[in-house]
Parts: sequence; C-alpha cells; structure tokens
Amino acid sequence: MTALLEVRGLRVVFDGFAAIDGLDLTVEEGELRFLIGPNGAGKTTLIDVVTGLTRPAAGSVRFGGQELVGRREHRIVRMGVGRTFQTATVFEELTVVENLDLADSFRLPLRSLLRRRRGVSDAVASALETAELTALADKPAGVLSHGQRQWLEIGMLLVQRPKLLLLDEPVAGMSRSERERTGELLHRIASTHTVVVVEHDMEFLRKYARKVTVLHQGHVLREGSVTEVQEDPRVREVYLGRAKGKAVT
Amino acid sequence: VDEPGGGAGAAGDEIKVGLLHSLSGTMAISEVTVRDAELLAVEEINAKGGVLGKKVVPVTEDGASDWPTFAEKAQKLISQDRVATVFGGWTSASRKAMLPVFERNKALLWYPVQYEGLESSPYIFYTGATTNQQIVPALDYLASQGKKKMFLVGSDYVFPRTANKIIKAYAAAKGIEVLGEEYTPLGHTEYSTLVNKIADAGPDAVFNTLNGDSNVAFFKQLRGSGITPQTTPVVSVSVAEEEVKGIGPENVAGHLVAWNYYQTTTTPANDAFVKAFKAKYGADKVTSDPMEAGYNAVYLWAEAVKKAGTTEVEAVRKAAGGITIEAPEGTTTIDGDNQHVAKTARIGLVQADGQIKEVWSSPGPIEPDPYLKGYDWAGGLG
Amino acid sequence: MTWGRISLVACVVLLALAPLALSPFRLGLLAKYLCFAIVAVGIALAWGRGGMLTLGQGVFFGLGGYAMAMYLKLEEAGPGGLPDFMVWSGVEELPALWKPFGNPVFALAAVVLVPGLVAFLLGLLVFRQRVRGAYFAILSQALAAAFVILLIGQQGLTGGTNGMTNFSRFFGLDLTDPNGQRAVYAITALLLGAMFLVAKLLVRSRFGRLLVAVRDGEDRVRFLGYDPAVVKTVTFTVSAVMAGLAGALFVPVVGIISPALLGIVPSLELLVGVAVGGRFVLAGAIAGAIAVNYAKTLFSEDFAEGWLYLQGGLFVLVLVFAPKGLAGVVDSLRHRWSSRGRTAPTPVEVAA
Amino acid sequence: MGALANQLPIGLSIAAVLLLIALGLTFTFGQMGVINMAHGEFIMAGAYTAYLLQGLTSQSFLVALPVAFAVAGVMGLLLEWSLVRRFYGRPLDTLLLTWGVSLVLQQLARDVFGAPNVQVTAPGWLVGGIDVLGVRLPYNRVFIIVLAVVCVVGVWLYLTRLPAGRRMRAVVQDRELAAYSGIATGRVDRFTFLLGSGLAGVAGVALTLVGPVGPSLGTFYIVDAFLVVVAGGLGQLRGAVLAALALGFLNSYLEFWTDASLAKVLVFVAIIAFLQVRPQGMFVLKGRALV
Amino acid sequence: MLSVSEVDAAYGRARVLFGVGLEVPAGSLVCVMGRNGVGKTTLLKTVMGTLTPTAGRITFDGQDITRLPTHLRVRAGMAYVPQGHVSFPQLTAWENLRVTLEATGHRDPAAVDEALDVFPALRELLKRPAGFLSGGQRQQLAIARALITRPRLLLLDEPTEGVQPSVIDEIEAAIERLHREAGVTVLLVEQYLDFALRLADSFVVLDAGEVVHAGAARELHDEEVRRMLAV
Ligand SMILES: Nc1ncnc2c1ncn2[C@@H]1O[C@H](COP(=O)(O)OP(=O)(O)OP(=O)(O)O)[C@@H](O)[C@H]1O
Ligand SMILES: Nc1ncnc2c1ncn2[C@@H]1O[C@H](COP(=O)(O)OP(=O)(O)OP(=O)(O)O)[C@@H](O)[C@H]1O
Ligand SMILES: NC(N)=O
Ligand SMILES: [Mg+2]
Ligand SMILES: [Mg+2]
Repeated sequence: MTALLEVRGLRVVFDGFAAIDGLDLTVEEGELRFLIGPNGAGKTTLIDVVTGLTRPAAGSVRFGGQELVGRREHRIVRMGVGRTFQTATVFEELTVVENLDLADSFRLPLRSLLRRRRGVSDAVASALETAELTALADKPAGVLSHGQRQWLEIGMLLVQRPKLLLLDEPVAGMSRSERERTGELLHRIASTHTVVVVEHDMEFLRKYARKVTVLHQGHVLREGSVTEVQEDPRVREVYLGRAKGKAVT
Repeated sequence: VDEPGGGAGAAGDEIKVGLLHSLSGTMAISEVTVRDAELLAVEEINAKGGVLGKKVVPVTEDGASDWPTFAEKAQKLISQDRVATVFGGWTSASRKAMLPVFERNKALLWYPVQYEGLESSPYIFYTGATTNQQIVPALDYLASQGKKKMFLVGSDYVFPRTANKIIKAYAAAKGIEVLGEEYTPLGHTEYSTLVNKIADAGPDAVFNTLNGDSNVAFFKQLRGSGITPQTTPVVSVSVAEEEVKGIGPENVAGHLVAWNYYQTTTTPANDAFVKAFKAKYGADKVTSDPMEAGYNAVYLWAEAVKKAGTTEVEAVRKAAGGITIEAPEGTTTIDGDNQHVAKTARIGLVQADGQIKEVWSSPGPIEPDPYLKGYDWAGGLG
Repeated sequence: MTWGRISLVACVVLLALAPLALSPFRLGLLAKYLCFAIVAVGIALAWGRGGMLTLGQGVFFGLGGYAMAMYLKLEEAGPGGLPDFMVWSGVEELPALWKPFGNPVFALAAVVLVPGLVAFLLGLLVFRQRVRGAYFAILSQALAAAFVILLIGQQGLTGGTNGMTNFSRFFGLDLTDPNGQRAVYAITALLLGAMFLVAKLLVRSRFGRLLVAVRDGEDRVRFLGYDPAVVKTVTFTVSAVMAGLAGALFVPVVGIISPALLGIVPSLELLVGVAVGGRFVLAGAIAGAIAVNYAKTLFSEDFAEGWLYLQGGLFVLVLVFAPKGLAGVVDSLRHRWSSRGRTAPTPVEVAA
Repeated sequence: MGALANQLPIGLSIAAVLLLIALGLTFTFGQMGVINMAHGEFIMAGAYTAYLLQGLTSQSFLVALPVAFAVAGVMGLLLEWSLVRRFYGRPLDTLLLTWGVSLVLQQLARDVFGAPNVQVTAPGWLVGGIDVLGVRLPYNRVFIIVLAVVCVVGVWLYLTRLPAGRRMRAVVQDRELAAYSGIATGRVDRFTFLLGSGLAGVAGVALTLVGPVGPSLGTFYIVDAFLVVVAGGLGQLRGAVLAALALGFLNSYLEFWTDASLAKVLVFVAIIAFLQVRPQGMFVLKGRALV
Repeated sequence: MLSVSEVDAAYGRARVLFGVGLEVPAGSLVCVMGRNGVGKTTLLKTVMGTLTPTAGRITFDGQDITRLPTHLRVRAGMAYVPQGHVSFPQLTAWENLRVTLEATGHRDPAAVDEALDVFPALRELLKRPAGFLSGGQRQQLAIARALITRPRLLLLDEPTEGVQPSVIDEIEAAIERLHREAGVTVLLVEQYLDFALRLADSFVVLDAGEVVHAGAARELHDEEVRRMLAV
C-alpha cells in the first residue's frame, strides 16, 4: 500500500488561534479511516484544508504525491478528492437527478455542457439506486427530508468518482436504521476507494471502523484500532468522558 | 399613415403646439419654469382671440432631462399630434438631439435658451442669445474692468466646451491669460478641489458655464474659501433669477451674470409680463431670461403665423424674417437669414435679495452672429 | 400544442403583422421596445438564472451602440470627412481609435466583441474574487456611472453628453424612408427571435442547470469540480453581447446613441421590464420589457407629470404582489385552473 | 505646494460627506441587507426639513438636525412597515422596490416644493473659514467633519455597546433564532430602519451647507454612498470609515491632478484593483457556512 | 402545561402535520420520536410559533397561544434549541448569550455563569464569532443560550447532534438536573434511543405527520415501538 494522502507539519491559524497545530497524518490507498476528537479539535478544519476551502499558515498536504495547498477548490476536486459537509447542502431548485448529473458532468468539456442532458448516465442511475432516491428522481431536492438530503449528498459524492472521499459526520441526525444503511454503504465504498470519515457516534464507530485517528487541539493525540483508542486514558479524558467510554453498548 | 412636416396642427378651430421641456430629472429645475412662461403666452394669446381666429392648444411632453427622449417626443408631437410647431429644449444637448428630427420632418422648433452658436438650422428659431449677444459682451465687460487673468469652469458638455473655445480665442487675441479650464459632469456637487485650484491659480475673474444644480454646490463651496466677489468675481452665463433663488442669494451676491433680460429690466412689456406671471404662478415666483425667451418665442411665432396667414412651416419661415415684437427685454426682431433674434446684452450684478441689477448694457439690440463672422479673432472657430 | 407553443406562435404572428398595422412612428417605437427586449433576454439569463443582478447593462448596450454609431457616422461623413460633432468639438483629424470603424466588417465584429471582451475581463476580475449578490450589483452600478462619465468627458471622441445623432443610412437602407424603417424593424425582430433561441438552448442545457446551481450555492459548486467564476463569466459575457447587439440596432432604430441611455437610471429601467415580466422565464422577461416600455410611452404621453408616480407605483405593486412577475402570475393562474375542484391546503404564513 | 497641502483637509471633508451619507446605510444595508435606493430621498427629506424650519427660531439650523432625524426616520419606519418587511432575505428585490419608492418620493417632492432648487441659509457662524498653518478650512466643512465624527462614534457605541444594537445585529443575522431568543423582531426591524433613515435625514441637513436642495438631491450621492459601504465591507463600521477616508483622499488628489470626470473613473478603477488585492474587503464572512 | 390539540401544519402547499395532539404535563419530560422527515421539527416550530397551524389549538399554562408571537412565548417561559447548530454567526459567543439574556424577562447576569458551568469549554471561546465555531461548539452554545432564559418549558430538537460523547453526558446531566431539581418541563426530540430512554417519562411517536403511539417511557422497550421507529 502507498500513501494517498500525506499531511505534514500542518498549521492553521485564525486570528491568532491555532486550530491545527503541527498535524501529521498519512492515509494509505484503500483505507477506511475514522477521525474523531473533541468539538473544536480541528477535524472539519482539516477537511477544509485538504479540499482547498481554508489556507494553512504552514505545512503541506500531498495527494498522490501532488501538493494540494494553494490549489483552488474545483482543481482539487478534479484531482480526485471529494467531500460532504457537516450540514448537507444540495441544490434545492434542481431535481434529484439534476443534482446528481451535475456532480457527474464536471469532466465534460464546456462544449458538451452546452448540450441538453438526454437520459441518465449509468453512474447517476446507480447512485440513485444506492441512495434509494429512484422514486424521487424528478422531484426538486428542496422537498427532501434531512436524511434524504444527506443521502443525496453522498450520492453526489459517489458519481463524482473521487479517489479519496472525505465525509464529515455523515450520519448525524439520521435515524437508527438509516445509520445502518449508511454504514453498509461505507463498507462497500471502502472496498474500492479511500475513505476518511469524521464521526461522533461511537456506536457507529465501533461497528464500522478499523483504524481510528484521534485529533485534539489541532494535532494527533492517538492513532490505532477502535479498542486501542477507546482504552486510551487520554482519549477518555478529553473525548469520551470518564464514565461512559464503554458503558454504552 | 403619418405624413411628415408641419402645416398640420391647424385642424378645425384649434391650432396645436407642442411644449417639450424636462419636467423631471436634473434639468427640470430650469425647464419647468420656461414651460410655465410659454403656457402663459399661449393663454394670453388665446385671451386676445387666438391666432388666425383659432385657439392655440398646447400639448405638453416631458423630455425627462434625457436627450433621446427629447428626440422621441419631438417625433411624437410632429407625427402623432401634428402640432403646428414645437417650443422646447434647454440644454444644447437636447437641441442637438432634436435637430435631425425637425429637419427630417421639415417641422419647426423654437429654442429659447442662450447657447454656443456655430449652428443655424433652417427648422429652428433661436430666441435665446447666441455667443455674440452674451459671452462676447461679457468678455468685453471684464476686459474693460481690467481683468487680465481668467479661470474657466464649466459643465462637461457641448455648450460650455464650445463657449470656452470662443473665450480662449478671444483671450488669445486680447492678451488675456487663461489660467485654467475645468469641466465637471452635469449634476456634480463636490467643488472643494476645484475651488482650491482656482484659489491656487489666483485669477482676476472666473468665467462660469456650469449648468443646473452644480451651480448651487459651486457657489456654496466657493463662499467659505476666501475667494470674494471683490477680488475675484465669477461671471456666469447660465445663472439667472431662478438659479439664484436655489443657490441662496447670500452665496452669489456680488458676482456677475450675463444675460439679455432680468426681472428688473425696465420696459412696459416687462411690467406686464412679471405681473401676469406672478398672478398666474404665485407672488414668490421670479422671472428669468430663458423664461422670457420662451415667452417671446410663442409671441414671435404667433406674429409670423398671422403674417403668413397659415401655420404651414415654409410659409411661416418665410414670414418670420423681420417680425418684431415689444418683448419684456425690449424690441426684439427675428433675423430672417439665420433665424436668431437681435437682443440687447446686459451684464448684471446679483443682489442680496436675489434680484439682478443691470450694471452695463449694449447700446441697442445686437444683431445675431452665430458663426462670429464679424469678429477677426474668431476666424479659426467652426 | 401546449400553452407555451400557442402563445409563442401568436407572438410571432403579431410581430410579423405589426409593420402592416402600425404607422412608421409607432413601428419605430415597437422596434425600440424590441431592442430593449433583446437586452432583457440577457438580463433574464444573468439575473434570473445566474443570480447576477447587473445594474450596468447600459454599458454593454452603449459599447455596441457606439461601435455601430461610429461606423454609420464615418459612412455618412464619407472618405476623409469628419463626423459632425467632431467639427463642432474642434477635432481636426480623425482620431486613431475611429479609423478601423470605417470598415463595416470591423464595426460589426466590434459590436459583438467589444462588449463581450469588456464583460469577460470584468467578470473574470470580479467573479474570481467571489464578489457577488449586492456587491456585484453595486459594483456594476458604479461601472455604469464611471462609463457614462468617461464618455461625457471625451467629447471629441464620443460626442460627449450629446452622443451621436443624425443617422440617415444603415447598410444601404434609407432610415428616413418608411420601407427602410420596416426593414430595420424586421432585422430587430429576427435578432430578438435568435437571441431568444440561444438563451432557451442555454437554459435547457447542462450549463443552464449548472448556472442555477451556481446561483443557489456558488461555494458548493466548487466542490463538484466546477469553477463558478467561469460559469458566471461566460453567462455575463453572453448577456453583455446581447446588450451590445441590441445597442447596435438601437442606433438605426431610434437614430441616436448618447450617454443618457447608458447610465444608472436607464440600466435600472432595463431591469424593471425583466422584473415585471418575470426574471425566471425568458418569455416573461421579453413580454415585460415590451410592456413596461410601452407603458412608459403611453403614460408619459398622457400624464407627463405623473409618469414617475405611475412608473414607481407600478413597480412597487408588481414586486409586492407578484414577486415572480407576470410570468409568475400566469403560472399560478394556470396552476389554480388545473387544480380546481381539488382541495388545496391554505398557504401558511411563516411569522417571526 | 500650498495647494497640495490644501487638498488634505479637502480629502477629509469629502470623506466626512461620504461617511455621513453612508452611515445610515450601515444600518439598512450593512445590517439588514436592504439595498435602500430611497436612502437618497431620505437625505432629501432631511434637507427639505431644514428648508421648512429656517427662520422659525434663531438656531433653526441646529434644531433641524434632530427634527430631520425624526422626519426621515419616520419615513423609513413607514417604508419598512409597509413594504420592506415583506422582502427580507431578498436583498436584490429590495433594490428594485426601493428604487420605485425613490421615484415616487422624488416626484412628490417636485410637486410639493417645485422642481427648482430651494435655498437653505447657513447660520452666520458657519459662514467664512479660518486659515490653519496656511491651509484654508471653511467653517461649513469643519462642521460636517465634526458632525460625521459625532455620528460615527454614536453609531459605534450603539452597535457595540448597547443592548439595542446587539439585538439589531441578532435579528439581522437570524430572524427566526432571534424570535426564539425572545426578541420582538418586528419592532427591532422597524427601529433599525428608523435609525438608518434618521441618519440620512441628518446628512441631508448637513448637505444643505455645501450642495443643492432639490428633488434630485438624493441621486447625486446615493451611488457613492453605496460604494463606501461596499468597499468598506458590509456592516463594518470601521471598514466604512476607512473606505470613506480612502475614497475621500483618492478623490481629492486625483481630481487635483486630473479633473473631476477622470477622477471619478479612476476611483472606480481603484476599487476594482483593490478587490484584486483584498477581496475580503468586499464581503463579510458569514461564518463557515457555504453560500 | 403544554397542550397541543388537533394541529395541522404546512409549508406552503406541502402539508406536514395532520391533527397532531400532545400533552406535556408540568414537570414531565416528554420525548418525541420518529424517523427522518416525519415532522418532529415541524411540530416544535409550530409550538414555538414560527409556523402558524392551519388548524388546531395550542395552549400553554391553560392560555391559548396558538396565535401568540414567538418572542412572547419565550417571555412566557418557553425556550427552544433548534435543530442544526444555529447561532448568530457574526455575534461573538458572548454576545450570543448576552443578547438572549437581555431579551428575557429576568435579566439576571448569574444565568450566564450557570449556563457556562454546564459547558466549561465555551468559556475560552466567548470572544470568537459564533459562525467560526465548530459544529459541536455551536450546539453547546445553542443549549446554553436556551438555559439562560431560565425556562419553565424547554424544547430541545436533537440536542446531541454533532456533540462529542463526553459532552453528551454533560448535557444529559444538565437536563436531568433541570428537570428533577428545578422542575423544568422538557419536550425533547432525539434520535438516540438510549439517551432518550434514560431521561424521558413519556414518549410520543410520530409517523408521516401523525401521532401513531404515545405512552410511558418504560413501554419503549416494547418491540412494537422499536419496530415503529425502524424504517
Ligand atoms: N474561521 C475561523 N475563525 C476562528 N476560529 C475558527 C475558524 N474556523 C474554525 N475555528 C476554530 O477552530 C477550531 C477547530 O474547528 P473545527 O470545525 O475544525 O472542529 P471540529 O473538530 O470539526 O469540531 P466538531 O466536532 O465540533 O465539528 C474550533 O475551535 C473553531 O472554533
Ligand atoms: N421549509 C420546508 N419547506 C417544505 N417542506 C419542508 C420544509 N421543511 C421541512 N419540510 C418537509 O416537512 C417534512 C417534515 O420535516 P421535519 O423537518 O419536521 O422532519 P423531522 O421529523 O424533524 O426530520 P429529521 O429527523 O430529519 O429532522 C419533511 O418531509 C420535509 O421534507
Ligand atoms: N445652451 C445651453 N445652456 O446648454
Ligand atoms: Mg466539525
Ligand atoms: Mg428535525
């Protein structure tokens, strides 16, 4: 296995406050990595930096050997990095299919963009199925419920066919059964892609995680298997809480 | 289907005439009252039995301070309302926009405001001053007062630019130094820098061709600057009683203006005009040169129609030459060749009460010379 | 046939019959409205679809108009001659900027390329820096103000406030002759049709969807791998080219081009038609532009002094009661018609 | 050299005028997101208030300041209550809406006061000027500078120190959440509009010292006022002050070296250039949410 | 204390609630449950008055509040933590709290301290604009903001979403304290069954905008209810 994502000496400063401070992180090709850590540890900020939304004060982010820092967002997407957002954002006035189709078409040259969409590509069709949105395909995304929106967003990420997927709290606010579905989907995707997931849901983590990285105050506190991480007293101290680390089953 | 040209407008027992001025926008400040004066003249003429036994019916249109609108509305008055003639315009820009419309349709426009000359359309009668009846006498007056260094300030459009071209030719010939020449957009209101430039240059006099609202800002901002009428008078050619009112007399008092008529001009016709105007529009209203020129225009046209016996354009044009009326400004005669009128030039001093006192006048009406053919120094112009 | 098709055909027939039914003066006015309708198509694209409220469309209208006017003026002045305004502005030699405009091919290309290029450069500078919404609107408004001041300040080059007027020929057509005027009308109507089709195709394409996405979530679009600045710049450029073409035809139609047509107020008036007609629907924008300009002519003829009340009042009413314009009203009427009988839930007000 | 030095206070006074007219917009535009094109007409209303009041008392000019605040403020309040409140969240529509209103108000002024300009006589103590170190300072300019400073400080205190200011910012940022926090949002909206419009009225009184008083008064200033707010960054008082100063000095020196027309064009070019360097100056981060 | 009867609600044309009825006795802790998109948030918004019901009646303390403006409901003693980490983004965290304090009836500054004691992590963030806070930090702020009003009825819409496990414990403890010690009545929407189970006295299950089940908390162990909550 080779390193797909290499973060080295990363530092992000906002108004004198270092949200990320000396972070190093390596994600191998094909990995399913979970990222956890206290509120404000810098998880979302890390994703923001990798995807070009935030500029670091120092450090480098290499993706497949290429530097990402300094590139514009859409360039990074075109290199094969995709993400979702902590609160799902879809285009409410466009239909579900159109949302997916746009995510699928970014590789088309401007010339073909000027043509009308005819039918649905295979990728879009299968994403519709995966997200169980086939019945709602021609509805504007604005009418979707919270959970369906999150699914649509995951679907859009899938048709984008990125090499690296960054998911920011994909199951937050989802009902129990939808969490399960998402978890299974994650597993399937992870067999062919590299995936980084940020989550606070420990139940979900225990069920689907292999390798976990714990961030704290902008740097890596611990890296290891679910059990290793869970037993680590420092992780308990800053993140899990004294009593409940294993109380919840 | 429309047929071009005038001669129309006299259907039945009415004669329709168009009044085309800006009733909205920046120029409304000046033009509304001109329209009022024209309406007064129409009313008076009708009271005396009309023209050719027919009642004169005014059709009002708004040029909206927008030159293309002037052209469009002129076309509408001509081809839709079939007016016998149009009285209208203020800025030279509006006149230039209307000119092709009148020429193409062979219809008549009466233009009532002082302007930059160098024009003589067969389908326009110019009842305001051309340059040799206003600007040149003003320059002569300044020269006679020993003013040797001048600063030129104007709005950025054809009238001020052309006027200043003439002033510079004059200055070059008469050994007057032009220290600066500055233009600001119409409607500009920030003059502190310009005032500073003037103070820095230190002229004997400022020649002001600003138009409209800008005058207010200019004079208000000039006042605190230390430049006084005693040391450096400003002579304005587009500031009349109406504008003085808006500027605030205390801000312009002591400065000079150049026109052909003031409310204070003493002629029997003027007494009647001022009285009638105040009676119709309110005692606090003032009369001014462009208003008077608009008022005259209606009378001059009426006389020409009477002489021609028809409102037909070519006949009226032919009849117009030599038509004379006793206007508020004095005897006024149409020059048949260039369709301007002979006018008396008057230099005035703005008083603290807002009225303008005549301090000099030409010995008699000056024949119009729009191309300044009678002036050697003006050889290179137009 | 759908309702849309039927009304489209009806409009085409009406426009085709107009030269037979209207006096040359009225036909000229209609042609003028059609020019504004062409601009409206561009605005509906940029604003309705792309969310770019451009308050400076007069600039592009002007660029197209001046390019055309320069050619016509030179044509009229003849070889070696000077346009009339240069003579009275004291210009003695034809300025270098003017020289290529003697060539009709160059002038026609300039009508398209100059507004397009200016919009492209400006769009790139502004959109890449993520200026949007109200900021873009105000910036474009300032652009209109600056452009007008620039034009006015260069009297020898542009005719200053007067602009250029007095055109009698247009590519061999006699503009003083009713037949020449009819021909110009026909060209304008055809161009409007062509622009409508171009816009329609654009809206229906993937690019059109992308544009809507950019309007509703510009930042999100970046994460789909598109550069919103490019999408916006392209659209802005297309709408500018439409305005430029309209300006170029305006010159023979109305016979004048001047800064007074290009400033902030005229640019806003261009928007009014689009807003009244409905900015989300191309046909609505066209209908709105024609209707509002017709209303302006009508009102200002009959109530010259009350025109501003009517214009302002009408505008406020439309925005308050029909925020999606006439097209929105038509749409909801159609909706009500088709859902009659069924019980529709009463709309609920979201109070805060 | 003397003239060049003179441009300094001129730049300052242009900045003061710009700031005074733009200050009200920090409320209606900066805080509420309403592009109020009728702001210019509220300025006009303030100026006409000064016109109507003159001669009534010996210090009618000073009396006009609070009265104009009230008159323009109430006009703003009525505008908010009758129309603008239906338009929250649709800033671009408010632009068109208030433009319609501004046309009506202009015509109304024309019908009530007549198309020609009216005159407001400056009080005696504002006539003339003094020379400081060879630099000429007209009293009316000094007055405007002082008034601008007073208003800026007042607005700053209001926005940052007073509960009412906090409430206002809260409502603007999230109307629904503000209601959940117990804030009477409707009342806050109206009051905010009243303040912003009232400041326009005050500016109108001050402008009678240096410019024309007529129906078109507002149109002369409105574009510049919006530019100041935009260049300064929306809702940023500090930004607006800096932008006004920058535009003031830029204007004064560019006009000195070139002319008034070119200066205006160059200022626009400068703003576009500034954008390339500091795009953040032009918009405010609304947190980390995507737009 | 709160009674919702036969309430219908809609967003424009889309009807979401159908004759919902609900009783929240004083001093109780009622949990609303249901799958995604069944109308839980809509119900709370209707109770808070940002959505006016098209039919039905809502009373608080025996008073009809169906048409009462939201801010008056808050002053009457209701507080609401909306779903999804909402804050005033450009106000600092401190200002977020302060502005709420000033708008409430009691205006006791000690309330701010009490709220911050529940979320000590917030103390270091007070000067930061809330829009810059992380999702979980904002959620903590949102709950703190509601506590500041010293409500008698507290409505929480998925309060644990995006919050780290240890803080979820803190929230649980705080709700418990408020409920047991201060006697605050609580209406809770929660997806975490365990969290809900530990706190609630009684529960209501919504499905497709209708109440399909209501009962005491212990019944929640019933397989039937679990099934109801599944897709
Ligand atoms: N633009 C900004 N300005 C100031 N501080 C910021 C900014 N963006 C983020 N922060 C701070 O940086 C820290 C890291 O935030 P981040 O969103 O990455 O946390 P997180 O790990 O995703 O937390 P959570 O689990 O709550 O989502 C937080 O303390 C946050 O307040
Ligand atoms: N603003 C809106 N406009 C139109 N429909 C809406 C709106 N908000 C919600 N809905 C619809 O109303 C229904 C109920 O939504 P609500 O947010 O109340 O669900 P919920 O039970 O809170 O779901 P979740 O668990 O995902 O938060 C959903 O079908 C949703 O699509
Ligand atoms: N003729 C003028 N004053 O424009
Ligand atoms: Mg996060
Ligand atoms: Mg919900």
